[in-house]
Amino acid sequence: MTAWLFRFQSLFGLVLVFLAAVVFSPVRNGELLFLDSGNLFNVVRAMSEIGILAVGMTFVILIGGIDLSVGSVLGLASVGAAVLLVRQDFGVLPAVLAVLAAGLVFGLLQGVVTAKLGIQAFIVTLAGMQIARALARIFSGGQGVEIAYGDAPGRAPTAFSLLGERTFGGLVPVPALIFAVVAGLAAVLLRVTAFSRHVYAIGGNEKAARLSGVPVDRVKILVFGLCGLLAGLAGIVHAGQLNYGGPNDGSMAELDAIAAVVIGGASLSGGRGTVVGTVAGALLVGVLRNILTLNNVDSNVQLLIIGLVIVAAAGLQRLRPAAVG
Amino acid sequence: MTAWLFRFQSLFGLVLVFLAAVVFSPVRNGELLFLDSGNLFNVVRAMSEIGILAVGMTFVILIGGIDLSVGSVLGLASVGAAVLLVRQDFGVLPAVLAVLAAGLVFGLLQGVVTAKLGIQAFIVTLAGMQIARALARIFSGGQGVEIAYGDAPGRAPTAFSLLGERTFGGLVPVPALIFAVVAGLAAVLLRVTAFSRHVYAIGGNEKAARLSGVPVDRVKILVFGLCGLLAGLAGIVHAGQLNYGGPNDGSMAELDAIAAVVIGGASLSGGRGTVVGTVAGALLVGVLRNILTLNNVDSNVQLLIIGLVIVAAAGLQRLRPAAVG
Amino acid sequence: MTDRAPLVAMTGISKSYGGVRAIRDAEFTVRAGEVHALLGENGAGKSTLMKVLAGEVGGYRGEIRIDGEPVRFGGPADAQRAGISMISQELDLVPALSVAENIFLGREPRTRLGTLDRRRMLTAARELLARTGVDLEPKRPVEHLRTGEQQLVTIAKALSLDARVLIMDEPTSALPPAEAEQLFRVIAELRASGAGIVYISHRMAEIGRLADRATVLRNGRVVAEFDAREMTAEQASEAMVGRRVDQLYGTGHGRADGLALLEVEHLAVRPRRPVPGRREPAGISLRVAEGEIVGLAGLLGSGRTELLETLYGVGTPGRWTGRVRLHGKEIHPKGPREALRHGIAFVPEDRRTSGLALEHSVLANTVLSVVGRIARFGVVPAARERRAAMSTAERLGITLSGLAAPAGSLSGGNQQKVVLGRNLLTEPALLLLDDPTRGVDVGAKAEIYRLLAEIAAQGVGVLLASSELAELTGVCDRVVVLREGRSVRELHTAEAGEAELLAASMGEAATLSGETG
Amino acid sequence: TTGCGTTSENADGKAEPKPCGGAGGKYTIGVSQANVAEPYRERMDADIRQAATAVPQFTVHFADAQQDNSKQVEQVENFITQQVDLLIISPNEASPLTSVVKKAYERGIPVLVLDRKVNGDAYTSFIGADNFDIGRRAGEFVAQTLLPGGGRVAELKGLAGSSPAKERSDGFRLGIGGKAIEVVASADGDWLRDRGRQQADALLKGTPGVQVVYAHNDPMGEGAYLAAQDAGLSGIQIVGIDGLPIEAGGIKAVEAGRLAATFVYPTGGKEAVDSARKILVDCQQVPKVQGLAIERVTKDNAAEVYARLNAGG
Ligand SMILES: Nc1ncnc2c1ncn2[C@@H]1O[C@H](COP(=O)(O)OP(=O)(O)OP(=O)(O)O)[C@@H](O)[C@H]1O
Ligand SMILES: Nc1ncnc2c1ncn2[C@@H]1O[C@H](COP(=O)(O)OP(=O)(O)OP(=O)(O)O)[C@@H](O)[C@H]1O
Ligand SMILES: O[C@@H]1[C@@H](O)[C@H](O)OC[C@H]1O
Ligand SMILES: [Mg+2]
Ligand SMILES: [Mg+2]
Repeated sequence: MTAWLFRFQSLFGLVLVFLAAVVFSPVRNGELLFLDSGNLFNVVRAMSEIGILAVGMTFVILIGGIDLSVGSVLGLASVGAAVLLVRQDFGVLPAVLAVLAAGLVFGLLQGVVTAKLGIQAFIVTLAGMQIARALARIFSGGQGVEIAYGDAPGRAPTAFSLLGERTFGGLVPVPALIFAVVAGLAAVLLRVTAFSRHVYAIGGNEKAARLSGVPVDRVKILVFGLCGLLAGLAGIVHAGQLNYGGPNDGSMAELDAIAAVVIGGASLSGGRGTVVGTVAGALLVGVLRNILTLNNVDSNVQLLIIGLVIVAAAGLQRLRPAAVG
Repeated sequence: MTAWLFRFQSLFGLVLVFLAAVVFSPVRNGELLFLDSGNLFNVVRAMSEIGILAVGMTFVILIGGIDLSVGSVLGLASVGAAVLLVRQDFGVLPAVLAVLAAGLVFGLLQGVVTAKLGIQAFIVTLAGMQIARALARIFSGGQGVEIAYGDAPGRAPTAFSLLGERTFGGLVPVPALIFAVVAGLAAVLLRVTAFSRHVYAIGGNEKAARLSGVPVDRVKILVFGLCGLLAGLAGIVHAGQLNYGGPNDGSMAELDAIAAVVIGGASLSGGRGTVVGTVAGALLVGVLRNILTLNNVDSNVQLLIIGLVIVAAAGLQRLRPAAVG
Repeated sequence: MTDRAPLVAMTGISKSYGGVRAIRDAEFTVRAGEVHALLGENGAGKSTLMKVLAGEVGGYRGEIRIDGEPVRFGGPADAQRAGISMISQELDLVPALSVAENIFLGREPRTRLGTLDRRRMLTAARELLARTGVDLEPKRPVEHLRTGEQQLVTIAKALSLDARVLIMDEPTSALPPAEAEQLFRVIAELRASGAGIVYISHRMAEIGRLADRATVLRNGRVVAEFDAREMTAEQASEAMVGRRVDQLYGTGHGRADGLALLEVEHLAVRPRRPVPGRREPAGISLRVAEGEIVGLAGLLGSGRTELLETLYGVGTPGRWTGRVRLHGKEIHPKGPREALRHGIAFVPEDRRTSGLALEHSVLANTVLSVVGRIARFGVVPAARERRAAMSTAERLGITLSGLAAPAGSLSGGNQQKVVLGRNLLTEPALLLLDDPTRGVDVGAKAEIYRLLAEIAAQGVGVLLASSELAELTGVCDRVVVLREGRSVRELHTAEAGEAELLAASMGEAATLSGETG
Repeated sequence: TTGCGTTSENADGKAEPKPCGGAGGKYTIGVSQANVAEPYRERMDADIRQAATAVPQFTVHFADAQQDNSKQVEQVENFITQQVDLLIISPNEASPLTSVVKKAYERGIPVLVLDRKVNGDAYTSFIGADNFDIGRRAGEFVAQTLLPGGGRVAELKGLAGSSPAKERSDGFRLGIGGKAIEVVASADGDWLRDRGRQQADALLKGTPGVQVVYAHNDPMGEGAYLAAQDAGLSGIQIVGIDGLPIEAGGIKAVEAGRLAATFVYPTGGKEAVDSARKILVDCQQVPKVQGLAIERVTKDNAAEVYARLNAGG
């Protein structure tokens, strides 16, 4: 019951913004541009990278942590993918696996420092953010790495360019698809597994969790690892979408991701939040940006409006009855 | 006793880094460049804006909050000062007061939304960050505002340029002086006043504070107001140092400020921290940057090192005994 | 059966926290099928000794043997695997998780796919809760439970381990009589089934009823061991305190003849947004005269806490009907500050969540309510601040290493005294107390009761919600019985005894708990 | 540029430069770069590094101000403390760096300013092109070549509040002035490829009949290209700025047909090192202002320009 209400409520803000978007959508030859399927999928595609980051962030925030490094890790991963494909002539699969592994390890390391040395996640990942950024620049040699496709050496396998395409009759952008799959898996993982109970427990009352024999440190480390892994994935999607590995890309993305999670009803003190909410939060921001740009709203005014809506959306969540695991 | 230990410990990291800086200082005709008084004051001047922000941030973090907007408010304030002086022909005092008032109000508003509507400070100030940035750009007319001095209309009173100068026989930069004064006042405020007791109590256990008759909401709102006020001051210092109001200036400054506070031994969950620690934290980062640049360390490598040292410094604080209210 | 090798034998156990030597060279054994009471003043080391046994506290010296085998636990999980489980003194539950999820946290039943087996979890939880005699929906989030209910959940959780050694650290501290009775039945079953039970409590009456053996700790040392069936309360408390304790109650009584201070008439609250599980006042009338000590009795969830919270202005916001008068003036406090201005002070039920900033110094915690008042131009004179805290600490006999010590490092009883002290510093006309002696030792209780009598003598009115019958009859002049948010009876302790009081508070509820039990 | 010559004499008159060490000496050059986040700036550093290898007397140190005016001031202060023999600076913004540059200059350190001119004349020489001018050139190109008959243009702007964004926008409007060309929509791409793409996605949806996208730099142009492809609007032509001669740069994009044209906004890195050599090694003077040619790159000359600009030396 509460669960139902809660889920409903985390969608509430999105519904409102969506309706507003429909109302304010510009019309071209009798058709609402916003509702044009191509446009709707653009919204999802545009948010897919942030969305994937936000899913990982959800876990971190659930245990009462935070991960400021995801944006830089995204950049690092995009560079990694590009360099491996173009300069090292890796195949698609090896390159992807290598990058995912790197993201995972980076996250695990941050997890270890947080859990074992007990240093606050904010500061650990703030450092991680700088370190990943530096690595991205060093690794890329400073310049963005262009991904050209073809069989010749120095060119990436065309398969990788799939990330820039649309499937299902040229309708669904692949990144949107990946985002959907990731979110789906995470949502299930967070409902049916014992692991999920442990995640919620740590965020809700770490001492109680420890006394109940929950392997607190291990869970924490895994959660940061997962978040790093997904940041790596987001970076791969990024590189595939833009045919480009950008050492400076993804900066500030961590803030968008955190915002999505909080708008989705999570508490930064941990123990409350759901993937469904996070996805709703991400889409809310995406829809908002889209409709504002569709109407050519001045970029500064956009910033203003987005800022206000974010607060309002977070406010909506306050009406929520206490969350459930 | 605990208090004493605590203070000592928050200085510990700084001392270490300082010694390292002396050891690694490049030598110019038999003289240690780092210890050159001019250079030392440069370090303080360079950190003065971050330092002022960090002092305000200390209060916010003590009540268990966070303020991501200070960087943008700094930018907004610098633009405000420039515009008022140059385009509105304000006198120095009116301009300064107006900008300080604006910063104060901006902070108070964020405080009201946080305290009264109970929306998480992270998200409120994240929105505030965007809103202040947007205002700065709109207000500046989309470009930095140069401050030229003189009596002619369209020129700022020369008095304002004092912020760029050095006093005490051209030795002590005025911004450094302002930083010192602000820190000193804040340190006293945070030791002797009833207000400070309330601030610590709220961070320590908000419910208990409320039941004990602490005016929780009022204190919270004041604290955010104070933080906004100091961000405004930092912006004025910025404008005076650079003779320029920069709509994009101060971005990311909030992270430097937060880092300084945490390195200084504060807990982001509130109730623990001191101004002395914060100042030490800010100087630690400043000294580190300075010595790395004096040795022409590659900027990416600098990022790496700073990241690692921040974690280490935060780790040092973990050795600390529980703080006192 | 008692002459078999003990399940647990602890020998030469010592444990210190920094300077504090919590346990010194203690011996302790638990036999199968016995209830072994562990007694001692606040801070004597009872919890610490048992935390050592339950693997919650490491870094001790000495040896633990289970069935003769030496063991050293890495953590609670190890201990649980060895068949030892502990109901800790602080209610360690996860607010956002459901009752069932809390019970099985860390040991979730899984399906063949390795996923959570919710169905099995719920049914198992229902059985366990039934055993503790509480009728709770296992799906409800724990944060919506009352303190008492939460305590029952921790008990169910411990039962779920069906441990061979079950440590209960003050399991009844938040349980009113009826619920406590049910717990005693459970303990009897366990004992019969051959489990060893360690029972920590400050309620002497319970010890007499339940325990086979009793061990007394003082300053971390084992100072006495009794056959609990012969032991008298006097012997026990003397061993605990180290001197004769002049009898607990009786000193307590204030005057019933004072002028009317608090008058509550048909008070009912219709909340703007009702909070599930809260029992808002639904027709309460009572009266407290100056210098009078009035008790509030009732079952779990009868609304005692809510009444006190409402009077202090921290109840659920909503419309009041009926009237509340203080000194004849009608009042309707909207918050603590307003209540304090009226001269009302409030000692909340849960000192850890609502009373103290545990990380902060005793000093800071004690003077918090008055710093504003003693400040001149906003500046707090350090000397006056210290003096205020110091005198309070002395007045309440708070034992501590220094005013700078973190409140969290004090034992339960001393923590409670700090909260009480803070409230007295506000020099209230009316003092509201919600289970103020919860987890407080006999000695401290005696002091607190003396204190209440003392301030009552000075004309302060006291409204005391308590779950302990002896306390109500012993300390109060009159006791008002609440049931489902209504005041249903009023007893003069001069005439009425504990039995009568118990009957009154249970009312028809008695039959209810009979069914579930 | 004789006028410049004289002013530079006056300037040198004010400061008292260290006596020129000539070919015998060893020289440390400090390069204060606004940021290395933008490909253009990274390339500028690369050009300097490359050219400097040809001058054995030079050791070059690079500093990155991370798009932060205060940090850049701090770095120049540090170079002054280090007593570098010459300062090359590419200011994040002009005015905030003016006074510290002046300070260095008056300490007798020759200062070469790149890309964005600081105010006043307290520097040795400015080397660079004009952002307003390059915007104008882009405008004229659109007006004359791409849309001679007039048409609808969408604009992807650089980071709001940064001066090149403003200047390139104003210049462009002058360039298309008088023609029947309408800037129907514009959005901020923050100089970044991915932001450029996101903005273009909605922009192209929202505004019908866009024929040309004018991007304030090539990365955003590339983003617009991806958006256009994705929207199936292959007819749209895209004009960028920067024309970096690197794999990920605009010239390659033009060659590959993703951009209709780009305009080389020269980094001045090589020229800066040449001037440094003149000043320190050859003990000569350099003109106060060394304007650099803006070059238009289209499919016809792309390959040739790319080769030329990478010929090094
Ligand atoms: N975490 C801790 N840090 C420091 N000192 C502690 C800690 N826990 C307990 N102590 C100290 O150890 C001693 C024993 O504490 P303990 O909680 O075992 O007493 P107790 O007998 O359980 O008291 P109570 O009846 O109030 O629960 C006390 O002096 C207490 O202050
Ligand atoms: N669902 C709920 N949500 C919020 N607070 C609750 C809820 N249920 C109970 N409470 C509050 O939690 C506290 C603990 O309840 P408590 O254990 O005091 O009930 P009790 O003391 O056993 O019975 P009484 O209501 O007579 O005090 C009380 O303040 C109660 O009002
Ligand atoms: O693209 C460049 C941009 O990144 C920089 O800020 O200014 C010059 C431009 O050419
Ligand atoms: Mg105890
Ligand atoms: Mg109660």
